[in-house]
Amino acid sequence: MRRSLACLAMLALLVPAAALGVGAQGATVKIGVPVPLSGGNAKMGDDIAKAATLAAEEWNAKGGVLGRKIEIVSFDDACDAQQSVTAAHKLLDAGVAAVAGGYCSSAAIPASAVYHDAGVAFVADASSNPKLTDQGFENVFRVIGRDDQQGPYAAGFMIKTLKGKKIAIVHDNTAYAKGLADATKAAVEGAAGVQLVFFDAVTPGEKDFSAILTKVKSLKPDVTYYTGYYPEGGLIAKQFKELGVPGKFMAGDANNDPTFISEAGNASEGVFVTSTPLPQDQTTAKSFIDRYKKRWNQDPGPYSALEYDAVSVVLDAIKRSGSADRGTIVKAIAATKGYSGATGTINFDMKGDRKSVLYITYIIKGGKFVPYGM
Amino acid sequence: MKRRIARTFQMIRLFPDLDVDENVMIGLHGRTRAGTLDSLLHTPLHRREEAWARDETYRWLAFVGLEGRARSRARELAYGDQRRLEIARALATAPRLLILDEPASGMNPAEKAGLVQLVGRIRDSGITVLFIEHDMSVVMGISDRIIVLDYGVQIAEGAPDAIQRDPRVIEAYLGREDPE
Amino acid sequence: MKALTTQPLPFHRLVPVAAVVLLAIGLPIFGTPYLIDVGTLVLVYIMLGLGLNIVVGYAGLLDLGYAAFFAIGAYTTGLLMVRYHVAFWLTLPAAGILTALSGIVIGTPTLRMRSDYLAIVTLGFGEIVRIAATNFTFTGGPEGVYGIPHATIGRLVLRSPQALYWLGMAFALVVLVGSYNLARSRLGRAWLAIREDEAAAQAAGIYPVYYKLLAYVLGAVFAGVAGSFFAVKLTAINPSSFTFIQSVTILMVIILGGMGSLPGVILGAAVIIILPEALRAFDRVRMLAFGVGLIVLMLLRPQGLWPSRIGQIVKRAVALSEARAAAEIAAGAPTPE
Amino acid sequence: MDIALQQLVNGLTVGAFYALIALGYTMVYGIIRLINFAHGDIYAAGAFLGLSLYALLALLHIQNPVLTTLLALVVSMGCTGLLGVLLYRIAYRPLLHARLSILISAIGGSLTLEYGLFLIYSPSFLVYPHLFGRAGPALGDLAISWLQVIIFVSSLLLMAALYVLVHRTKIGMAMRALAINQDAARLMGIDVNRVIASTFFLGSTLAAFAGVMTGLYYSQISFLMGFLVGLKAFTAAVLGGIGNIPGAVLGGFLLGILESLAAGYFSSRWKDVVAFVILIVILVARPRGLLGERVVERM
Repeated sequence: MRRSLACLAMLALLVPAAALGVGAQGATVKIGVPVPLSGGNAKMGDDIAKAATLAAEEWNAKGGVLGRKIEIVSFDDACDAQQSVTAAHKLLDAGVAAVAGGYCSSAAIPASAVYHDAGVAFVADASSNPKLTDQGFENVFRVIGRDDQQGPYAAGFMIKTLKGKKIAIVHDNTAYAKGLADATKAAVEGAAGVQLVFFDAVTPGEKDFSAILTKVKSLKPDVTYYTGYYPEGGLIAKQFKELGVPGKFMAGDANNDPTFISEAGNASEGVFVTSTPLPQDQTTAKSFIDRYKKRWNQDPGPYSALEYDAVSVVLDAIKRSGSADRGTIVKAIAATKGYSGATGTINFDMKGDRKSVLYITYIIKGGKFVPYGM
Repeated sequence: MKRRIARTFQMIRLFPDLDVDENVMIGLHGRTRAGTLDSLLHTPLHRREEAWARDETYRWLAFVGLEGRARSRARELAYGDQRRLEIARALATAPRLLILDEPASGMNPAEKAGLVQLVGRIRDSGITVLFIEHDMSVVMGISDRIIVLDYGVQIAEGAPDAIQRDPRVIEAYLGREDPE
Repeated sequence: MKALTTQPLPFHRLVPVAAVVLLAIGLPIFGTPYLIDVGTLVLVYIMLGLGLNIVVGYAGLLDLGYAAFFAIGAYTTGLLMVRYHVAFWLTLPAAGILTALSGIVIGTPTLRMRSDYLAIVTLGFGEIVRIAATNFTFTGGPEGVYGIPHATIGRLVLRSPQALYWLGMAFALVVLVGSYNLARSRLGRAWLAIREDEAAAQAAGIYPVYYKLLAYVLGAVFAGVAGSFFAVKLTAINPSSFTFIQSVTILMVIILGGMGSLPGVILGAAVIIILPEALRAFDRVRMLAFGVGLIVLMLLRPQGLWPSRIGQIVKRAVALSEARAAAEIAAGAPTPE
Repeated sequence: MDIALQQLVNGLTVGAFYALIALGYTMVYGIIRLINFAHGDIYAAGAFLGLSLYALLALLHIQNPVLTTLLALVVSMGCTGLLGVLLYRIAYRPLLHARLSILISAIGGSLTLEYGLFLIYSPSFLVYPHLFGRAGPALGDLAISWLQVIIFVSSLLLMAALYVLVHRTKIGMAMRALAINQDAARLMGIDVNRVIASTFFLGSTLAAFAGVMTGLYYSQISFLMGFLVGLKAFTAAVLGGIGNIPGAVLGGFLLGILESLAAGYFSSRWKDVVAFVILIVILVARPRGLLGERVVERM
């Protein structure tokens, strides 16, 4: 008898799951937003989901799209391959017209195959690993630049502007950071008279990087470039100074977060960060920041503006094509011409990558990200 | 098992939570050949062996007089029956030599008598039984040959009645008779 | 694990079995793709749970690095299909052989260790495999292997959620029948005997190290098969799917369900996958609720949801061997190794 | 040579944290044979409680860095100790005789603590006040801060105190008795539950100390910070011989140094592999860890 009870308990668990799965198919246009809401990247996911909600609310205030209200459906993908696939199916079940979001490349790549099979447009906001669009899926787009665009830019900056002759690269063995590190490495190795003296990875979640930095120190690099995420980035910048590693410290675009500065404290002064321009440095984004702050009573995250644009590009495509049909949306997004978003003008190339992505370098001065050379 | 020796333990070591018949079947392990694939797929070989093992198990249970208790948990048996079960498990390995380590310890006189009778039948079935025991009624009742050890040193060897008269054995057992 | 006779199921046990069967068949017919995907994931965890059950449930060896075998299976299939265009079905034996070999490699030097040390060594092995997959170039590094083709039967491409579900179901059934048979066989009895009392098992002619190793190898092969299926289901695999957390999740499946019990594994897999999914609606408190739920479940049913006799045997065997050992220590006698 | 010395300093710092946390694992394991998966999260909770204290003291305008730090340490250690006892009471005590179920309960406890911190504090990383500069003893090229020295010395003192407590006091004797034979200890009139609870209290206290020190030294804390360190500390405890207090300390420092050397002379990407391979080799050669006593096998 106890066993049948146990079994009934299982059925009872299934029932709410089934009820959740069958979302009401109302007259709203649904946009799927898969983001990490648990795990170490939960903060980024939160910032992204808020930007998506803001975009939807603004469109709704103007009457929605095709006369229908817009609804954001966001699910936790935990930056995990398996969970992102499940979340993708769940978004499809919920009847989303298109998907705009994703944060970690490692989660976005497997999920993109599910969206591809379903013929749903997927506009990635922050997944910059080249492989996402190299798969040749016609439904995949991204509003962020590719790691292999940022890599050569970073290499060029280190070699030309910072006059680096000996360069060290540190990544964290995530799909994003390794991609950026590889692209930078290739560019550095291709340059004459420049030597790549160090290339290795740290483990995400650790706090002590003195061992690897001691080794870097012994190699006396002119510039050390860290391509991972800011939680470790701030610590590395701090320990870099504490150990007295010579040369300059530079970090990739996942480090343009205020927490990087508060973590590293004084050690963050003079650190360079390569990035697409932050919202506050783009005239186009000024009003976005104000609206975001007003709505959420906090500063936007580094990828909030990109997500805002990803959602907007989708809605714009629906508006232009006059249809919320999944296939039509894919074609309409591909045909996007000079959409003027919070992060600047958006056009897509054949692969679905954003054309002419601008990278700039920031230097941290007085506890703030200041565009370098401006 | 190659040398075909089986033993029981001084403190009974059954598989107390398994059934009586399962205990004996485990003893048949070395006499069955079914491999991993046979076990995974339950091949004809496996089925044949299982049927044979079942028959063999019941044969030995009957031999020691436990045929009625096959489906009980081993831990539920009385002490003497547990000892019989342990012997049945040892016999199931088809030994030529069976070593019983103090089989009578903790038994009441009726159980001891049953044990003597059982050991006799084992011997009659052609299996050599070596048992370590200090209960004289059991030792004298059944042994063909006795070796007496005192602190690890052999002090006597021979037939029961010879041993019974051996002064060194008597001394070891009862102490020296102090001449007054 | 009634070895000698099989009795017909009593009615009160037939009902839940029938319910599960109906649900398993009805899901792909009436369910939405999302529900089918969740169902397929449950099947993956059933395979993994059944495999680990051989190691932990049958042979009584605590393994905290089981995801390593899962990874080896998934990578074998993924790499062979993507790099060398081998058909899915041909990658299965390769995955089986490789996982079996790795089971031997990790098992041989470690099986004489105490179970808790075995746990940390297997944990280390799991981490080694994951880090190696992250660092090697041929495994695709942190990006892993992507663009894995779907499995095909003749000209039928198994890509829809339904098709994947049925493929997973077929795999899970094979694994289920295999482990059911194992339990009711000479091997099953040997494991049972070793776990209950190693010395007595040895006296009965069972060589413990061999059978422990065999449990390891069979468990590894089961995980390898699950991994192969996982690769064609997900079409993209990367090291983050094979973390320590994954190993722990699989362990949770069998302990939650009730150790050694096949229905328990099925139930455990369902709970471990469905509970967090059902809680997905609660976003922020999801993981907290899951954690609290685990504690509450264990407090209410420490023997698991659907315990088997084996589970109870293990518990008692531990108590027994402790009492015995304590008595021996107290008596100053050496502990038999 | 300089580099080797520097790596040694790096390793000793990391090792001190591993050792402090490993002690909690080893004590709990020694006494109730539980791999307390939630112990790493207890360490995280200690760090967060410490941060709350700093915030509170700042509100009260108590600015003296030494005073605030001492207060933060004492309060965080006390509260975290009680948290450990609470965890034991709720999640472990009813399951003491179900060895595997208690493991799942520990995993549940770990998730509960992690996501409790997530909800109460922040999904993001929090930053400790930068109270102590990076000044240190002048030793040529060697980079070493006073904070590192303090961490190293104070953790050694704490470990020594623990050793004395376990070997020279009544409660310590009760703990050791319990570790050998719980039933016999109970028959001798030892209040088993109280002794187990105090073990949890002590282990959690040490973890809290490590947590606050982590905040001060590395400046960054997060709700998931306990996971990886917990895993390493558990490894260290096994390396030294689980259940053995000096063993946990030795294992912690050894693991820290090994990792530093592996990262410095081999590759940081492979350092965990190196650590685990050495662990396996040691366990194959010495199946009970470096200082492990012969413990009774449990099947």
